[in-house]
Amino acid sequence: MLNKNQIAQRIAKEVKKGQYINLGIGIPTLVANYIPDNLDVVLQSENGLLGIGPFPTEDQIDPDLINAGKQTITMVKGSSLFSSAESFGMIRGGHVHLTILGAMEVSENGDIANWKIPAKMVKGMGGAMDLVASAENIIVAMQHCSKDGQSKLLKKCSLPITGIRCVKKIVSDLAVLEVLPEGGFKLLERAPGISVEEIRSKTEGRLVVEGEIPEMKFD
Amino acid sequence: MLNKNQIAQRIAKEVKKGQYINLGIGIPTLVANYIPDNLDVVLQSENGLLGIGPFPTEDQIDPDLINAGKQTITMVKGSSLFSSAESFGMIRGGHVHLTILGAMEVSENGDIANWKIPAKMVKGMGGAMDLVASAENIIVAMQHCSKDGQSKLLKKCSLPITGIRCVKKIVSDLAVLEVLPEGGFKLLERAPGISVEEIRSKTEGRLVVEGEIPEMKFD
Amino acid sequence: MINKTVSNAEEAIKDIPSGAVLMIGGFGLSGIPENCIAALLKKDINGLTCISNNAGVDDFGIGLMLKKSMVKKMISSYVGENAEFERQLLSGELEVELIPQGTLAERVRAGGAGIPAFFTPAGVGTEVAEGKEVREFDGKLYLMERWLKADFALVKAWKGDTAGNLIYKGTARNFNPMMAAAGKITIAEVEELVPAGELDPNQIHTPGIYVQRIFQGKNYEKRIEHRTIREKR
Amino acid sequence: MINKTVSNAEEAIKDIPSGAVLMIGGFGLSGIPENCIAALLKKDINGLTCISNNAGVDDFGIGLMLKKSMVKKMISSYVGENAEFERQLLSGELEVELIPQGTLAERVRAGGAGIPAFFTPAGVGTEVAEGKEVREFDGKLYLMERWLKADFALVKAWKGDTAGNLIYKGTARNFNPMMAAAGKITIAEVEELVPAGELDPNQIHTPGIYVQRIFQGKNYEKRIEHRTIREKR
Repeated sequence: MLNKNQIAQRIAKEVKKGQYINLGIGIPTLVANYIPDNLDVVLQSENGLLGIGPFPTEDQIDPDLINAGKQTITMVKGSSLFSSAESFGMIRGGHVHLTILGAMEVSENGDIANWKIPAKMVKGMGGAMDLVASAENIIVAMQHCSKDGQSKLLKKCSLPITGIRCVKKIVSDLAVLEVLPEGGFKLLERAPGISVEEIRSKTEGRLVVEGEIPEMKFD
Repeated sequence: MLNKNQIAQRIAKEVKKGQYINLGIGIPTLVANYIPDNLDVVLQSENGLLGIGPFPTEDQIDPDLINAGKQTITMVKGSSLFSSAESFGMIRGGHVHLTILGAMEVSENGDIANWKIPAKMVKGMGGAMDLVASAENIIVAMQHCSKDGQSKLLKKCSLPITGIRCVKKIVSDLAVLEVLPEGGFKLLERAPGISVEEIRSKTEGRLVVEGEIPEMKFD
Repeated sequence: MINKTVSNAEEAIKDIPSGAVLMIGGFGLSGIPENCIAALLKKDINGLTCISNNAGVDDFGIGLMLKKSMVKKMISSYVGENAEFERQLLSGELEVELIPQGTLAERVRAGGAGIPAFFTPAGVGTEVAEGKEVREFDGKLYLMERWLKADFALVKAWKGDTAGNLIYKGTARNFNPMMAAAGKITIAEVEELVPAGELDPNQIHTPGIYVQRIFQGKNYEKRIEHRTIREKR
Repeated sequence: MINKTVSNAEEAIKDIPSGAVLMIGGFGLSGIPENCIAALLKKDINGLTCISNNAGVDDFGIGLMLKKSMVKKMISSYVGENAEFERQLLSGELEVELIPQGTLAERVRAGGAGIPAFFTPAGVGTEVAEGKEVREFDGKLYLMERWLKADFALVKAWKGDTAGNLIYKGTARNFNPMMAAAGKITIAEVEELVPAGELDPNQIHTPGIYVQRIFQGKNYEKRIEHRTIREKR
């Protein structure tokens, strides 16, 4: 079973040279730690920055420079700053190549739920609905099951959804899966030591298994 | 009968303190010469400038600084530069208080025609359609009649129109007129030496004359 | 150019009445009009509608206005990090309209730019789409969204001049430029106010035409929500 | 950050084929991509659709492309000052779509920002409204207008960096920022190209994300259409 850092590390392998990427809060933020420098990717922060750098040192802290998770950050060379309207213009206009975000549930047709638990959590969707409706490639980082063992990869989401038919790939603590255009989770890789059978038993939605399923490799 | 400069001079009296104003090409451009400095007005150029200054001296000329008529200009203190989208956002959003532009024809309900003569002139509407559809106050500078003596203040425009029910006031070479909300040209002032009768004979649309009509005064 | 300077926050906000619709700039606690909010807290008004991406934290920003029960309705995209907010919402004291962040930004931009409605893909198929027109363009579904405007927009900039021109700093820009354009009366507070002519016209983020009142704020706290640092190497 | 530099205009435009839809920045002759246009003139292509506010003059800018009959269709707001243009139009050689300038700017902006359609009051009741949906919002009539996109956008900036970030100068900004965002492939030519990191992130007009290729142009003529001066006092 992968830990959060391993999920992030595995997702980092999906990143391609020169991409502009939006990383959600939580595990997705950790992905930045595993993207090789030579890929020259640019991280977008939807509150108005292209070119997120590492967290600041104590003497670099600037309250006027935060990411979408409200954490203090720095800028890399070649950064640009802009308004929220411009930022979501970029997102909606398809200029951001890849969005990586967390999910509470994903359905077998690619619907995602990650913003609301009725009568329990009412924080709001932030930029998630814009991101999932707009990005050409959406990868989800999530736990395969809830704490009480219920599958989160479902036939149909039970929670209010954030967007429809948008998730392309899922990296969970158990597996890497592709959401097929015709519906269904196609199993691509298993976490080390996890069997296809275990993944099948923990996936409520239609699981597609073709041929031998390799174990993930970490460098 | 007013000459072009006198029309501009008369229109300048309509300007109020602190207004943001868009001046069209031709006579409207001349209005700037007659606006007192202490009114603190700001002239907008729809190609991306607030704060048009006087024409440049020979050594101030900058090809990257032109007005909407493509003339070289300067900037006053407190100017700002922006894109065409921002500029028309300003116009459409009602932030520009006053638009002064020329017209070929105006109808008694305030329609204006100033962009096209079928099969003869096909230059395009430029920003005129946006301006007349958006500004809260539109004043037209025009000749009362065509060269062959036909009235240009009509019941209905004969040329393709630029905008509907938008003109609030007209300053022609013969008169100052208000376009009434219910339709009709209300005569406010006569050019020096021009009789009400002459204005009536040269106005095809409904002319409303109430009481004594004063002559325009020039300082 | 007309001088839009007022002496301080109290004077700037003195005519904001109960029931007004306000836009308040900022993202999280970054770029919020601290001085205006402090002045509002001293006024005896309520029933306000606040359009703001976030709702502050319990003891800072709009959170303080919520505590004083000045706010009737919040229009926001994300309102976590605020226990008092959650309490008022669950008890029904506070009305809340949650809007996708990009849609919020664009609706405010539309309000300032005279665009009464536009189409966006955000929220299609979700509860955000309820009651809204859905339309297909080039094979994809979109929702029609309306403009947002405000009686007063309260924005915070880094530098400003007496003509109302504004320059923001870092990610404190966020919603401020669109809100400046969408307020019937826009009040700008700046860290440094200079005479007209001292800012480079080519570097202005918000042209002065949008700003009706401007003043130099003081004692900026600029609270940090999540102080994250790394060790110096 | 990825380096988007190409060596010159010829390399930048080498894959623009006949029949392509181009956006070309500029207002009048100000802020036009002179180097790209010169390189296009050397290519044997035609059937182009050009989206540009103006069509140049007879012997400069897009006017030169018209003379070479490379253009099938112009989408513009104002095309005066161009005799060859008028001849081709009246003879039926050239297809022309005239659009109100603000609508053109907003349609291009919408193309870059993923807004497939929006409503504007410009053109209501005129021939521009023909075939378009008219809709009332808050008592006023508006037209629905669609986004515009291009296969290639050719823009001109003052300064740029290798990451594609652009800064324009004066009123040469005009349509360039929106076009930069609305091009599938955006080619930027700049008067001065600097390494990434040398431009102030707070002063960037066009973020590099929109720009696929950038090069330092040369021999800018910057022709003035109406040279107006006053006497020195």
